[in-house]
Amino acid sequence: MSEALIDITNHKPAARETLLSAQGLCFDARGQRLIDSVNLEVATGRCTVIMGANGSGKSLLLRLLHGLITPSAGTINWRGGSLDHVARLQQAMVFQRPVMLRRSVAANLRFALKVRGVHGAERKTREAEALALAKLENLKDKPARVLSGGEQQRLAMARALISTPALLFLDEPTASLDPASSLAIERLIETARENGTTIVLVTHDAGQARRLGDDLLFLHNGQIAEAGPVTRILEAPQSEAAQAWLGGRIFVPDNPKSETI
Amino acid sequence: MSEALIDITNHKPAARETLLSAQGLCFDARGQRLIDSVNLEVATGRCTVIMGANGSGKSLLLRLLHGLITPSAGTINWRGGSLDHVARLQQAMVFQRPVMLRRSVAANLRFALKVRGVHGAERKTREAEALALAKLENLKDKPARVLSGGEQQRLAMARALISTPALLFLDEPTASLDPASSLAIERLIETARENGTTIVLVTHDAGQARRLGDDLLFLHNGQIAEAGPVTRILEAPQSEAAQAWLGGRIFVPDNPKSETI
Amino acid sequence: MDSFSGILMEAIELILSWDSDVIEIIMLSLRVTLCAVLLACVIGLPLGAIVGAFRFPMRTGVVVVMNTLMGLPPVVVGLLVYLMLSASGPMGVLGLLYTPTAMIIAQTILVTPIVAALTRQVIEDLNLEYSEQFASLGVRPIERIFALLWDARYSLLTVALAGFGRAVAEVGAVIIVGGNINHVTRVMTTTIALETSKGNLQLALALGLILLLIAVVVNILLMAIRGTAARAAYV
Amino acid sequence: MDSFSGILMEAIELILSWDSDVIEIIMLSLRVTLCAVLLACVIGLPLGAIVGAFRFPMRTGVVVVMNTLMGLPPVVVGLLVYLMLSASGPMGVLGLLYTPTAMIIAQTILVTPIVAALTRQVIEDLNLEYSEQFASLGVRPIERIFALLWDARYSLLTVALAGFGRAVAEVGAVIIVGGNINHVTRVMTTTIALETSKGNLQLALALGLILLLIAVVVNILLMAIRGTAARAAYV
Amino acid sequence: AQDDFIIVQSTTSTQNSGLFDYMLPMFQKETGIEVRVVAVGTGQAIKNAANGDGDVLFVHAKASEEQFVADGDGVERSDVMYNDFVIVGPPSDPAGVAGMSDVAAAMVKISDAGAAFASRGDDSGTHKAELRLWKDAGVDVAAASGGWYRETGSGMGGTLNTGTGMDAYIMTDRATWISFGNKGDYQIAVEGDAKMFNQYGIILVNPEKHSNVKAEQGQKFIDWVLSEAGQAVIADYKIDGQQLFFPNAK
Ligand SMILES: Nc1ncnc2c1ncn2[C@@H]1O[C@H](COP(=O)(O)OP(=O)(O)OP(=O)(O)O)[C@@H](O)[C@H]1O
Ligand SMILES: Nc1ncnc2c1ncn2[C@@H]1O[C@H](COP(=O)(O)OP(=O)(O)OP(=O)(O)O)[C@@H](O)[C@H]1O
Ligand SMILES: [Mg+2]
Ligand SMILES: [Mg+2]
Repeated sequence: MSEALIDITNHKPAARETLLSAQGLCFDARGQRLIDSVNLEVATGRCTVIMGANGSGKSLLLRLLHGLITPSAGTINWRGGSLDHVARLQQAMVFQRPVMLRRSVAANLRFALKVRGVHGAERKTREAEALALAKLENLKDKPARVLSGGEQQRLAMARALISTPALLFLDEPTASLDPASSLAIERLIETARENGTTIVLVTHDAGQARRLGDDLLFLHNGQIAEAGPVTRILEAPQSEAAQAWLGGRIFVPDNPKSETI
Repeated sequence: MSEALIDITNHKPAARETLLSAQGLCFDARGQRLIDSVNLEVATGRCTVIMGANGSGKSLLLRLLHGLITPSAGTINWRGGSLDHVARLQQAMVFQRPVMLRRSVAANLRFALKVRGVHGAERKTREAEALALAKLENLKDKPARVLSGGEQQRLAMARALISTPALLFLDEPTASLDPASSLAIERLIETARENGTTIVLVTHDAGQARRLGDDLLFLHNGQIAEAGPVTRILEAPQSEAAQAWLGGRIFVPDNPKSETI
Repeated sequence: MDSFSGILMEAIELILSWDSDVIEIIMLSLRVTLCAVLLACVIGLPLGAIVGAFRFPMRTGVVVVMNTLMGLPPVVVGLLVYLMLSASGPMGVLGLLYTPTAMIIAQTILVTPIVAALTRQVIEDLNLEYSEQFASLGVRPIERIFALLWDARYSLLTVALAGFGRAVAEVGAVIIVGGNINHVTRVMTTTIALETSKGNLQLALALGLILLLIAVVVNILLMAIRGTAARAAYV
Repeated sequence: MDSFSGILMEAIELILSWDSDVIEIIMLSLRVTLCAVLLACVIGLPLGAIVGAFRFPMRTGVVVVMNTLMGLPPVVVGLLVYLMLSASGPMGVLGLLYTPTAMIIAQTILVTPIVAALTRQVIEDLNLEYSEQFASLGVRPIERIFALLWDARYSLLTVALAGFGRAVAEVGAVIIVGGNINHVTRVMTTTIALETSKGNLQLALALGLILLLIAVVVNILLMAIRGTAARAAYV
Repeated sequence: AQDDFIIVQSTTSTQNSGLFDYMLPMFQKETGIEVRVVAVGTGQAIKNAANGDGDVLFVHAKASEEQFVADGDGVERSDVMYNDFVIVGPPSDPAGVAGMSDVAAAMVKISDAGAAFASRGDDSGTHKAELRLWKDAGVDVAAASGGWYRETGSGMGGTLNTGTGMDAYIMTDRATWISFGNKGDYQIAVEGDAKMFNQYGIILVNPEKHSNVKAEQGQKFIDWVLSEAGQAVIADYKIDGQQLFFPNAK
């Protein structure tokens, strides 16, 4: 599993087992094609970043790949087979807008464990670990729904990680986190990768994409405009869409111009 | 009102009319003091930025100042008087987690106008303007709740601006926006200021704070740890809390180190 | 006595032999029930919404009273309305006793608490999500009530149907204030009770089936309206 | 006939003169009602939750049927249960006719659709929020039903209270299958109907008031439980 | 014993008069048998008994009772007691029938005046007797239904409540009337005609048809009611000093 770490640095797509793949994936709603003929492969152990403008279909694509919504056309393969309930149990997702059960913070974590049949002492240990990971020990008895936006996002992350998934979908997991928490979450993601978890990450933060990602899919109007290694695309985008998006680079956070108006 | 722009560059607190002020503001819930003796003044035309770690009480403070929750202690003054319904009508807020009515995008905007008694032709014009501002023309007949995260945030912004408030509270308004949309929203905020709107902005983005803010309040555990001009605090924080927070500067987006791990 | 299934068969046969008296009774049933449900909604929806959306002193007490009144015994309501409307009662001069109007009044009293109490719950749940946004927009109380009711309209349909179910099946109150007078105030439920007391169980069951069919039709109509509207605008 | 207020006064006086027969009747009313509501919840809550949480073929049809059955006429239910339990009916050998058990059966049939239909609506609304999160967590159908019911428990309390209201006030079905036999199957509502037919309107009203008082007590108890629990855990 | 009881299917008019509350404890004291009374409409009582849901039938509709026995549902019918029907009316007496004893003449007057008349309209013994009297008087009430002739489709008590509420004349059995609590200022207008005779009968449900019928205890009850002791108890039952039923077992 430590091989995964090597990939972070050399960013080359390695020839390895395909964990999840999609062919000709489409999704229509209200007579509109929102996801349009997407083909992709997610290799075991890698971190695939999905970027694109608001409304380009990133969240929809994640929901399709996670099997939450049914594609209008196309197929999804999980380890070469179909995406069934058993497959779903090996995946987890942090939603863009976390959904908190009307229970305490701890009970939200406990629920994820119960579903996977983890009981007794092990449940207690893992619950405590997850609380510590997300720095939510002090809040563990609070109703989850009164947590602040960032705290909820951290809880959602902990709830997804607690089931040690093979594949983790992350939809802007650090959008409302303060810098220190963002750092902590990025560290958590790295740790998960070291433990063998494959990551699919949606983010608007080019810095984060560079720090965490191997491959990048650039979505535009529901289509993949460009796909390839993260650094290559961010530095030399070939598609018009990606070029235009990065043309707004004055607002890509690592540009010093962003500080003067 | 163009004076306001000058302030952005010289960042000096000018002696001007106080629009909103709070004395000894406290808020308790579940036996915990969540907001603790906050004193502050918001001067007309300025942009006050509130920063602080997740859970430090930023959103709670906005809700107190906006009169959505009742302080356990302390008082709030609006233009020297009390914060009543009439005062509320001169304020608007973009929530961290936008609340969309179960209606179309256009109907969400229309509702805000109807509440303020704007009818007929004027309503149509302003609705169209707001849709254009938030670049939501194409989506205007969609149910607001199927919009993507970023689209909802833009709609919430448009809905708040449509009432041309004297004071606008913004709770992480660009958290899930792509860089181009973030730029557009920041432009909108500047335009609002030029039109005389006072801004109170919560953000985790130091670059954004610098670009938009005049004064900064740094919150820590529900207390104001430090207050002063934005640049001064970001460059030379005096409180331990702010120092620690900025000590995570490897993750403040404008640090080049953030790109290498 | 025929077997259980035999009676059901006979009931179905009876339904098929349509009859003008039966139609008269059905129309009156529908008129009384729909008027009462409409009135109950006109009163109960805003009432429930007000209690669901606002905090005020004694609110819990009001909620308890509303919930309790869902258990108003029909006979008691019938008696109270009877005493109000009877010639020696305070509203005797109106001459409403033993008219369909009296039945509508009694049913409205019975159904309104059901609509109000269930609406209260639905609106309270929705208001949890909306209230701060509304307060921020400066929505006035009346607009707030209307907006909540509007946005909850699909859930409230079930509430109205619960009220309809109670009204359409009700017999205890309408028989007291209506008198079950043939050709004047005889409705489906009072007819069923009458035929039962005559020992005509087959006929009673047949009428019961017709009553349920009517309820099915009303339900399907409302669901169809809901379905179409939902596809167009709701999430 | 006394004046309206005079009768109310007399009713209150009658309540104050407690009586062992009345207590017996109250206890039986409570027993029958609470058993029926409990059974209705045991059946109706999961049923409503299943229909509310899952998509399946003919689902709209099931929803329509559930909503329609909220309007089951008590007399019809009474007759059907009577025909089942009658000595010449299929379950006659059990000898349940004219016993409290028969009354519980009839009331359960009446109340279950109400609980199920209203639960369906509550759970459907909650499921809209939860469903993708549950699917993502890999929650199995049964766990999902329980989790939804648990998280909606405070809203479902109102549903159960609606069922209680219907059961406690019901007379048409219980009088047919119970027979209103003194000291055996006489409950509050059948007593009220009897006293009304005897022309003892004051007594009937007094009993109606007592019935409402009982309902108030049950409601207050449940609200108190809810209140305490809510303060501790609910948002 | 716990289940040493019989079920008597009877009518609301018998129950509402209070006779059972007076009579049954004495029977139970003597025999240890508890009598459970199901009081419903006459038609329903007969139907219930025909279903075997009762041990004894105790109603007042002679023709139907004889049919019941003829159908093999009952063993044997015996006369128990009688009372009489009366027509009660409002003090304003719009048809001017107060004090009359010729029921046919009174009914014609009511019909001619178009004065409201509330009929049970429920095929009960009382209703059947009333229809017979109208027929004797030559009045076609079916045509007037919904007009001055109002079929309430309710039991005796319900019809009295309704009828007094609409200032209508009502035919009722004397026992129910005497014990009725909601008389207002109503009074008996027409009484004393031999045609207004109201005979009660008692029948044991046929145990050969319904094996669950407790024939032994049921017969005991019938025997007791028909015995001198039982008949005396019936004669003793009075409200406000008025005797309600007149025993006439043979
Ligand atoms: N059920 C639906 N019906 C109609 N349109 C939908 C539906 N769901 C999503 N959409 C539309 O599909 C588009 C893509 O949505 P999606 O949530 O995938 O965007 P996204 O790329 O995640 O954007 P963001 O960065 O703002 O989160 C949006 O324009 C949205 O309005
Ligand atoms: N009703 C409540 N009951 C108990 N605790 C609450 C309640 N509301 C908020 N809190 C707590 O108050 C603290 C401050 O919340 P707030 O939402 O103001 O944080 P924030 O500064 O906006 O954080 P973020 O950056 O994550 O949005 C949090 O720890 C939260 O759990
Ligand atoms: Mg998204
Ligand atoms: Mg916040």
